[in-house]
Amino acid sequence: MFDDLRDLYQEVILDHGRKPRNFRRLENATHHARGDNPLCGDRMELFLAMEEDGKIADAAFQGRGCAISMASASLMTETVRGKTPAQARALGNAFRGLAMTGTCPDCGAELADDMERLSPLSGVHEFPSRVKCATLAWHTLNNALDDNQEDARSE
Amino acid sequence: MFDDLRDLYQEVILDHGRKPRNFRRLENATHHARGDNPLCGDRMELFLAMEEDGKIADAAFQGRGCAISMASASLMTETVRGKTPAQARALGNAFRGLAMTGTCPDCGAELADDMERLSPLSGVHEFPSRVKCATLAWHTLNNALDDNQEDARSE
Amino acid sequence: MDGVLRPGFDVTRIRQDFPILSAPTPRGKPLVFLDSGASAQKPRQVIAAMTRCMETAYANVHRGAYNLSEVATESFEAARGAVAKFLNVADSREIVFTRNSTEAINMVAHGHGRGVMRAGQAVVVSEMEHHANLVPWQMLRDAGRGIELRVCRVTDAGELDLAHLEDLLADGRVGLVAVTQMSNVLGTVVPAERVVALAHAKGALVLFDGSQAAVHRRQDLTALGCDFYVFTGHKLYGPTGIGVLWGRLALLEAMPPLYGGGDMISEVTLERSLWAPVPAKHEAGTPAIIEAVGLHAAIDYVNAIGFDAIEAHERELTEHAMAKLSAVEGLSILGAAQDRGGVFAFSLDNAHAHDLSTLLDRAGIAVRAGRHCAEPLHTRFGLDGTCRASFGIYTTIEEVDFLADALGHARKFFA
Amino acid sequence: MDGVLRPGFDVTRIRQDFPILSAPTPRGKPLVFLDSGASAQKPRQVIAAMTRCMETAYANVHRGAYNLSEVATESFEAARGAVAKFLNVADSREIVFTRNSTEAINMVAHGHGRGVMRAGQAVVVSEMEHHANLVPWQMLRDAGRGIELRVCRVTDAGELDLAHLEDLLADGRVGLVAVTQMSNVLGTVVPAERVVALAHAKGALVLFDGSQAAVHRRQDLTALGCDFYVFTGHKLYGPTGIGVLWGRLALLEAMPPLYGGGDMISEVTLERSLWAPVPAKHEAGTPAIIEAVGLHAAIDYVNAIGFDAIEAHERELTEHAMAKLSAVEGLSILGAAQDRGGVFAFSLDNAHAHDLSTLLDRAGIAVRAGRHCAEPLHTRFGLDGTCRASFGIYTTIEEVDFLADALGHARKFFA
Ligand SMILES: Cc1ncc(COP(=O)(O)O)c(C=O)c1O
Ligand SMILES: Cc1ncc(COP(=O)(O)O)c(C=O)c1O
Repeated sequence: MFDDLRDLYQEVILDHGRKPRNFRRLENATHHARGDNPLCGDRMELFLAMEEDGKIADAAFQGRGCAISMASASLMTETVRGKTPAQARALGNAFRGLAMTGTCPDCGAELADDMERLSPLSGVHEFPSRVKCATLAWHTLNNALDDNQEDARSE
Repeated sequence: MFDDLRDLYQEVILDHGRKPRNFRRLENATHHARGDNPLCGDRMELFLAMEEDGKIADAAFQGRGCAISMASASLMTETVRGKTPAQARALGNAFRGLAMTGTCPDCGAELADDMERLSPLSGVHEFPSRVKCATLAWHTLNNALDDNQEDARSE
Repeated sequence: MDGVLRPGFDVTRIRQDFPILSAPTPRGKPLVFLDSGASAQKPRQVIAAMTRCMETAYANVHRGAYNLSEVATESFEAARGAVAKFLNVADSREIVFTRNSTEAINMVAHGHGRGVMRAGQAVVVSEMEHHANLVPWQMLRDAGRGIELRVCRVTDAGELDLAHLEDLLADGRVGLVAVTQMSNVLGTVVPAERVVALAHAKGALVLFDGSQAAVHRRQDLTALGCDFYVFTGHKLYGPTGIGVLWGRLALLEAMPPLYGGGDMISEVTLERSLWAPVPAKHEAGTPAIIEAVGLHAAIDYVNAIGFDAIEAHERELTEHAMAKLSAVEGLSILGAAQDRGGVFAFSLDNAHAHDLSTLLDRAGIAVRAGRHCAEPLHTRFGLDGTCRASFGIYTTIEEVDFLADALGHARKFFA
Repeated sequence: MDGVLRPGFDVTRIRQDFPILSAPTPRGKPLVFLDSGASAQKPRQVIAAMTRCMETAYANVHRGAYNLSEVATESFEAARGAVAKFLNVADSREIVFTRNSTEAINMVAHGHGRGVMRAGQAVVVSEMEHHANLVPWQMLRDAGRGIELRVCRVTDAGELDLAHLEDLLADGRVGLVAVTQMSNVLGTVVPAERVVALAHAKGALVLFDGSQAAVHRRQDLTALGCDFYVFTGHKLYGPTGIGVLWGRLALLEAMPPLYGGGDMISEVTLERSLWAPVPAKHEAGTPAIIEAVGLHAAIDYVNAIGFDAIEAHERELTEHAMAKLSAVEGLSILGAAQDRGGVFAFSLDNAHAHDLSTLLDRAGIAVRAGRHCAEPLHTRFGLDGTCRASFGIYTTIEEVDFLADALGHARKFFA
């Protein structure tokens, strides 16, 4: 009945959605932010531990939400590790483009691997009201990097 | 161009509208009320002098308004003189019926003469927004008889 | 009247009145619209009435002395009369047109709450209120006027806890009980007469949020004896932009106006203004004329079907849905009130509400996902959100079956 | 887009877009509708857009995760975008949908006036305000918050007395100048840039009541530099039930919300609520969805004609009317501003305005009689009331001639 939804709910998504990776508090977090999607009730708390060299040493999150938002947060924490804030933000921008359009024509070679890993979420672009679920984690990441204490909102 | 409006603006109306009778303050007034039709800006002040026997000895008014409201007030002051409050109210009720429907099937013999005098105003029933102009004076009369200090309004 | 309905209830015939139900859809699947509780679809009679108004009888109201304006004023005021009859109240001056229920409740919270209630008094709401009947009272509480807000509990079955209501009323300081007459999440129909009796016995006024109830049950406010009542046009198959506040004449007269402007004054100088009589006093500015005409047509439409038929149809749907949905593995329905209407909030054990609604949408089924503007109720039941199916006069037994079937498939999809 | 208009201005073609102009009338006389200043008629493009919304794309907005709700949300938000473009402002979050101008002004009087302004500050209005832009400020003055109301004089020619405005601003205590951009009685177009310059020089914000101006002149708020702006849909050939408040983002954010309810909160517990970001914060409850779509169509419609053409047509009509009406014996026109639009209030020496409008109505001419919700202005000119003829894009030179002719006959009738 829902076979054509396998594009959106790929096995990776369902798996990360059910068993999100890095789903814990980070006791040694240096950065931290909350994210909130009031429409569907997704809520998350994101933790980052930065190295002395300014790179993201560790990323983890906690929260509740739909399969898309949980999977997106899970994949994000895996992907940003070892990145500088600037790299992480650039990746977030590229991902937002992917989530909204389904492709990322501007994604150069240096983003290719990471985008590949995030690509199972590209199906979301066909579901305008679900794009926010996929991008919430990345909005929250920006806020954490900004040390912004206001809740992130995916609009 | 406006010949069919001669029913509404009969010569009597235009005459009373231009030269209203009893258009003055009554220095010996025992009762008094204001009337107001906010939609068209008609405003009047009505004065009554009651006799010891409870009859209306004199009635007069001042104010500004359209031909219909001025003529109606003018004719009213002429008609209520010598009447008891109850008679004046009954006449007012009958007149409101006339203004709204154009006829007064229930007007018995005792009202016949007075209604005859007021009948030039019956044309107003075809102009729903003008009925209030014709009835304002009579609403104000009721308020004066009630000694009601609130402004009368023709609704 | 065009579109007079046959006596009895013919859902096929009714569906033909709603153009959207046969409009093309993105993937060609028939629309199974189960979100009428958020906003109902519009029958062609309503669309036609609005069109007719704009094409033949439109002008601003209350202002012009010319024929067209008189005609428009008559149809606008006829709508007010139709609403009064719909609620069975005698005096149509007690009907104030608003934008929606939300505005109507806020007007009471401002006009009565800030304008008439005194420090030390309390307002009672319940845990199952729509935000529209909660937030305005929180704002009143927080306005620094010494007005307290008390919240009546909801039982595990999703019913208003009347014993708790009695407790809350006991000290005689409650000025107003403002509760929903039918929950937009649980479907619970509140025992309104009991609430009025309890409140009045302790000197409290009663406001019912009839946003849901007025759509599903015949209303007789004269018999009910409440003091304020609100409903919203767009849920009653009418247009957006129009709602209703009913209040007892003396209460509406005592309320200071919230907005100033044209039509609501009888005299204006630069120094001061005199308010016009009720309801004009509470209707500043050009009202929603075309929408009032549309609401009138919507009322005529449901009246022509008749509430006996509407209630019977809904009872049948609700019982059927209860049976069918209970049988879906892993599905739990929120609330189990004795007296309930055609609104079902549910969760599936292995799917988030938002994911579930995306699946159902693919099957052509429109349900809402989230907290349905009733966040405290979800918190009370420990839920982040639910899906909600809500029925209208055009909902069929087959659609309910289709929903149950799709839910079964959805559970497998996420397994 | 259906109904694309030919370049240039073809009033015959435009009239065909307005069904009411050829609808049957009670006495068979063609409708000469000269009351567009009170409310304009609706072109079929607007009616069609509303119908299309209800027949194919209706659901509640911002709430559902299903396709139909997404479609409805998109068209609602597209309307917001169209309004932003219409006013030439960059950020559509600055557009708040209201019921009408009256509500928009009252929201500023409450939110900014009571919520942000401080005791000792003053608001300036003018003698030629519509009650909608006077009464809310009187209510603010009378709210016991120490806010003063100052009234800028109007010259005998019916222009804003800018020297007086400077005087009123001199002490630097004025927080807000709230004036009409075009008088609904005198037709006067206010020198808006000058007003902004004078006010800003003294630290005062500026609100323009654009209810009339937005219909007749192209608006560019970015160039104008005011701080708040309001207009109303039904005068712009759109539906009733929808109006617009524009305000600078920071101002809208600083304003506490007036109404609480659904859609305007981001988090609600029984204890407290968090407001949603602007504009949602100021749009509690289900908005006027169908009406926003209608307003969008109205904006598209006037844009397709183009303001160059609209302004040229109006200039022609206005000059013609000025010449023709001045020639009617016994007729006097209120005001003689240099810059004026197509609105004429007049009196005949031997007829009361109300009697006159009844006569004109018999000839099929719809004009308003009374004080046009501008009682202080009439008081200032020593008048009980006037008749007012106001033009729309469908008004013709022949209609103006017919009016002048009828006025001549009316004078004879009452002679
Ligand atoms: C200058 C002016 N301001 C405000 C208004 C009020 O508009 P609305 O009644 O749509 O709120 C009007 C129209 O009546 C007007 O002409
Ligand atoms: C119970 C209840 N109250 C109030 C409302 C608010 O209605 P509106 O958004 O039309 O003001 C709703 C609908 O959303 C509702 O279901």
